[in-house]
Amino acid sequence: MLELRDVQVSYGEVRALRGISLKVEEGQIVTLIGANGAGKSTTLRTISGLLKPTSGSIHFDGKELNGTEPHEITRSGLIHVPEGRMLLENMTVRENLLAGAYCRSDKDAIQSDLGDVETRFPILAERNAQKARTLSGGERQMLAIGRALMSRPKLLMLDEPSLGLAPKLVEEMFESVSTLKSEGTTILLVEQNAYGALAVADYAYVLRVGEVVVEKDARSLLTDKSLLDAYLGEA
Amino acid sequence: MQFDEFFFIDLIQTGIDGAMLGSVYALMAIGFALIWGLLGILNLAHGQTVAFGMFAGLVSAGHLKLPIPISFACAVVTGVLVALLVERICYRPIRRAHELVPMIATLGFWITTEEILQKIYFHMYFKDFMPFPNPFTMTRFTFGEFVIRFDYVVTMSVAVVLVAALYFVIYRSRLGMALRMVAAGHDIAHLMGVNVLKTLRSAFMIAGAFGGAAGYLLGYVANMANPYAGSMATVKGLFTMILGGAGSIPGAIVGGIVLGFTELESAYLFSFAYRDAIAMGLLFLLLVFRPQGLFGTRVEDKI
Amino acid sequence: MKHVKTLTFAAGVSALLAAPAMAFQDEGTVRLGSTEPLTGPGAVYGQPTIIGKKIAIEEINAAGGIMIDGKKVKLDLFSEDDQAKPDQGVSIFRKLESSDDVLAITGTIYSRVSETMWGLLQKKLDDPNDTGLQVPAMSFLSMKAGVASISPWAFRNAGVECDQHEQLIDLVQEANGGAEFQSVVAALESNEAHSAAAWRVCYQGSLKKRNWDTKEYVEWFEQDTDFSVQVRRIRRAKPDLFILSSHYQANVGAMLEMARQGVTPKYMISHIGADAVEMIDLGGKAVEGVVFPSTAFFADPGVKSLLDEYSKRTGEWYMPAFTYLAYEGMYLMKHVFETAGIKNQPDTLAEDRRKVRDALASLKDWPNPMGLKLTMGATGDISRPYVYVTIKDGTFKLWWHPTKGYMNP
Amino acid sequence: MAYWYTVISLMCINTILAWSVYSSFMTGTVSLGQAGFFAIGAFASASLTAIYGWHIVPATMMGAVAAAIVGLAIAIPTLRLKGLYLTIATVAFVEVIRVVFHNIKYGRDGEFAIDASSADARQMPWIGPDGPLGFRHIIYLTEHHITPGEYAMWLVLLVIAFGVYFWVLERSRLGFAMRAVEEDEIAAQGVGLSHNFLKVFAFAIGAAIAGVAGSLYAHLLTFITGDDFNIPLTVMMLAYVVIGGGQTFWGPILGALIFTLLPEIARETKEFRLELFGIAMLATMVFRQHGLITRDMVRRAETRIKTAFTGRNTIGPDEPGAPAPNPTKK
Repeated sequence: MLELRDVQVSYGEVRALRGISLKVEEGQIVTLIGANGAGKSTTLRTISGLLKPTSGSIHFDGKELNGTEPHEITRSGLIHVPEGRMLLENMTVRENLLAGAYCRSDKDAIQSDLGDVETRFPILAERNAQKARTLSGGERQMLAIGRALMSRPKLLMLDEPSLGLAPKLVEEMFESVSTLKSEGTTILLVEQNAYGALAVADYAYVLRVGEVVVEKDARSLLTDKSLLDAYLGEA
Repeated sequence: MQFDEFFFIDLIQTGIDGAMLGSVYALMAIGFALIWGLLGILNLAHGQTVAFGMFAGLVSAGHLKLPIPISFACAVVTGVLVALLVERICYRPIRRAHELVPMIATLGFWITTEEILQKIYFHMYFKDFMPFPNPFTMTRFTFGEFVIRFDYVVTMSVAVVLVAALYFVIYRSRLGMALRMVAAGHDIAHLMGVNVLKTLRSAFMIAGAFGGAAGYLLGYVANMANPYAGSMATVKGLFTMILGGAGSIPGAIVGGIVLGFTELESAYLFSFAYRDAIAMGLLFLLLVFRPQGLFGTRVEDKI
Repeated sequence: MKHVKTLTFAAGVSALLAAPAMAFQDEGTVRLGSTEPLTGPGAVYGQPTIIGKKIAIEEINAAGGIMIDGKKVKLDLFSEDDQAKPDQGVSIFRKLESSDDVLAITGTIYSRVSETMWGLLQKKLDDPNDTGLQVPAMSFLSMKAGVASISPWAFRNAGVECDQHEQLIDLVQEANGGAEFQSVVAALESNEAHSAAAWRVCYQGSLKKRNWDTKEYVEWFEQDTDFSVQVRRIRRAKPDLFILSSHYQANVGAMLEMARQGVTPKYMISHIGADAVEMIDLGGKAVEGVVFPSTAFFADPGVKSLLDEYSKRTGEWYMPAFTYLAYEGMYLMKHVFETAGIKNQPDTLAEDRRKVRDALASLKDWPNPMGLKLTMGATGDISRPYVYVTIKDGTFKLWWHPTKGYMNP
Repeated sequence: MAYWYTVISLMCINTILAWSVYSSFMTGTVSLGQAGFFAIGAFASASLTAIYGWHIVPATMMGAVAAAIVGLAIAIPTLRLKGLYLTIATVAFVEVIRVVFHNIKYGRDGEFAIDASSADARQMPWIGPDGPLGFRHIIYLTEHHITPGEYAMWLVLLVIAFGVYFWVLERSRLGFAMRAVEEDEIAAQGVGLSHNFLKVFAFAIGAAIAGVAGSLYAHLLTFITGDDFNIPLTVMMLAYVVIGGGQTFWGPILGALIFTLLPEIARETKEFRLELFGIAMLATMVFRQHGLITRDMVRRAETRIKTAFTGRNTIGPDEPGAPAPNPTKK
């Protein structure tokens, strides 16, 4: 469904990605793990079009994405939930959710999806008139995911969804990621919490300094503790 | 200032006049606030939408004798066109550069177009100050001791209608949703599927419409049109915007009224000569003690 | 080493410009410098001025030119644009003085710029310790009081502003039946140097001399659009004499507000800045009745031919007084060049400039194109008869004329 | 020739002004307040020479000190403002200074040979600022027989001196620290100086430099008024830096030189001078977003000069200079 072939990205003179190739098949959860600064977020930002690759190609749904504007990529169903959630802080929870459906024009379906999201995350229904900036960390994460769901993603890219959450919430979060998968959403998950991610993922890529150093079935990687320690430190 | 039987009457009357005058400042500041809020740049060419709007009003109402609503529309359309030109030349090609780069580019646009406009006036009229049609210049409403100029009422009403329309657009339309997302950040707007460039162009168009309208109304209340109105509008609009809270539209409106009020009241109460220094000194202190302006609760609190 | 390169470049350019001066008398011309704002906001004053100069020069040259040292030579105008900016003014004043080797420099319009240019001139004549420039300079406007007194080399033909106001106040009092005014109110456009100087130096002096106090005094700025505060105070003072030391732009705004508030002083007087057709265009009925001095009334029969030519070139029915002053100034320079006894040779330039200065300083009873006699005063200002003009029935009308007396009081 | 000396003098003054903006620009502070310091320097030093008969050099120094003191007073409270907020605060300062100098009067009576019988001579020659009438008779140069050529030469020497200051500064630890403040305020603390100190220091130095320029300007023009020091002027000073390039001290020189010389060269185009000026400004920004001179260009030129002198290629590992200061927006 999504394929990156030898994608390279530079910030000025700094090479952030030194040739990344990866594949996400439909219905899978694929995870990108690696230490801080390994290039995980950069990869996602490149896929969603916020950064322009200096070379290499990105294919999504059979189409090449190179040179496509970010908003067009979003409209084609590739939804990126960025790190730190990037909520629309001054808008209400309800408005945030509706913003997720910005690209859609089917009003009735939007309303029913809104209902779905609010049943999935009841706290969002409770807080629907509150400004996003007043939410707690867990609520923010729910809002970010709910908002992404409002755009009916074909492929959902989650950047560090467990970051800054209490351990109990982390667990809940990984559960809801599995639920999403079971409902048929393809997910590309970027995580520093490697064990959590590998537990729910089908396939995994390990990044280090802008390169894929290992790619493997998630289950087998999870059991290969020495390999993980070698690349992720104490992660 | 004299403490006599008229002191309080004049104090209040001055306040009323100041607030009315401030509504024009507010209109000029909204365009600035919109562009700052969305792009984080100072659009020094914004005043030129005012100057060209005023000129379009002069030509259409004064020269071609078109009815007032049509010539007002001409002014607004001209403002929009100028703003589009600014977007095309001074913003789009350099949008990824440092924020000072578009600012200096708009300075170049300002210098060039002011000179061109002055030549147009000069070739058309051999003058730079032209009478701006205002059939109601002498009409006033009297309420006991107080009077209100009819043209100020018109200006205030147009300002209120335009601001209401702007609020409707921002909070009730798809474009408004896009604008608010862009204000929250360009990246996040991209990720929500917003065509940021197109939205910014719409923002420039809205700013231009406000500029054109402000130009018309400025000519209307002053009874004169001149090619230098843009410079005045740039300076006043800028100060107004900062006073209210940079990038904040309610701030721009309140800032305009406060600036008009402060100017006239400080002229009345303290000193004519130091009037501007008082207003600017207050602005300076405000910035030091409350950098978010009168209205902004936080610096990020845009639109 | 960019700046070194630029220096050599600048030196190179200047070497080009300072090509060996031709022999003036032999090239058949006499060089006259001219500086006006031809671009920028000042151009609306500069353009009518340069038109006045050009009409005069074309007439002079068509009639054969100027008789210098027994030979007819043409008047050659070296015209520069100062953009009404002082720093530009300084550099081109030096350019005209040193690179172009002109005999005298005429201009500029704005007092602010004239003052800077003339600040370069020698302050004390014949003082070898004073190395200021020694070139006669003459402005045809620069009304700000005291500008020409900066240097013995600086002159104006616009008249002595204080004399105008002194005379106008006398005339107004006379028109009022000689009675003293009960309530004198003054307004000053305080960010405009000319208006500020007129108020401080002339009006205040005249009022003090008569022991008159202003009952109310207000200030406004040139770019103001709201005059309600000031006019309210004027209204409270119930003025019978209102002095507007202010230019047309603010005058019109204030007088419109006065009309709105129903303030009708018995007499309103203003200075040369009210002498603009925009007063009528912009102010309409509201400005009627204001009286202001003028050096040359455009409808005067004496300037008829100039007005016709000016109208032909610009399509305007009205000619500003300073166009006439520029025109007259060219004839004045012709007269001075012809009578100063100059040689008009490159090597006599310094002597010639001094002779021209002396001739200007000792000008006496020179009949100008309008047939009036002009005499140079000690401060470098020409004292001349003034007319007083008022606005009535949507046009300018003579109010008082030196020979005809009151006309539209 | 005197014409070109005057143009050169103006170029030097504008270069110094551009550097005064650049000084705080190095630490990422965009000041639009330089016209205020320019005015303070001009009025202070002109008062000292014209009213009290000081020598021009100490007078200029005092002008710079006065500007620096006011600069400190402005910098300390406004420091916590970010980005363009600080810029706007400095604009407000310019307006206040302009209005103040437009209204103050002090000085002494002068003696010039004017016939006091004329009505105009009620205006006694007044030496010192005189409200809206301005400050006349700043005639130090003619009184002391300093010709335009000599003055231009002194100004060029002064520009070279300031150039050396910036050249040394940019290669010093202090300079790196200042750049680090621009790039990342936390990194600057590594050199042991607080970034607040560096910012205030750079701002005050910038104010002092503007004060020097003010003194030079006042003596060149002989007449100043408060209204000269207005917002368009202050924006132009910033434009010199942005157009020339704010990465190295060479940029402001070029910006100031070009935009002082352009109106002079463009005299031939007569009435289209201002349009040309504005378009040149616009085009520079559109086509050269980092300004005309970038740090890379300077580095390359330096390498080439070194190679030419030593005959061998001396390119070593990259200098630890700050990365190109062109943060992509947001």
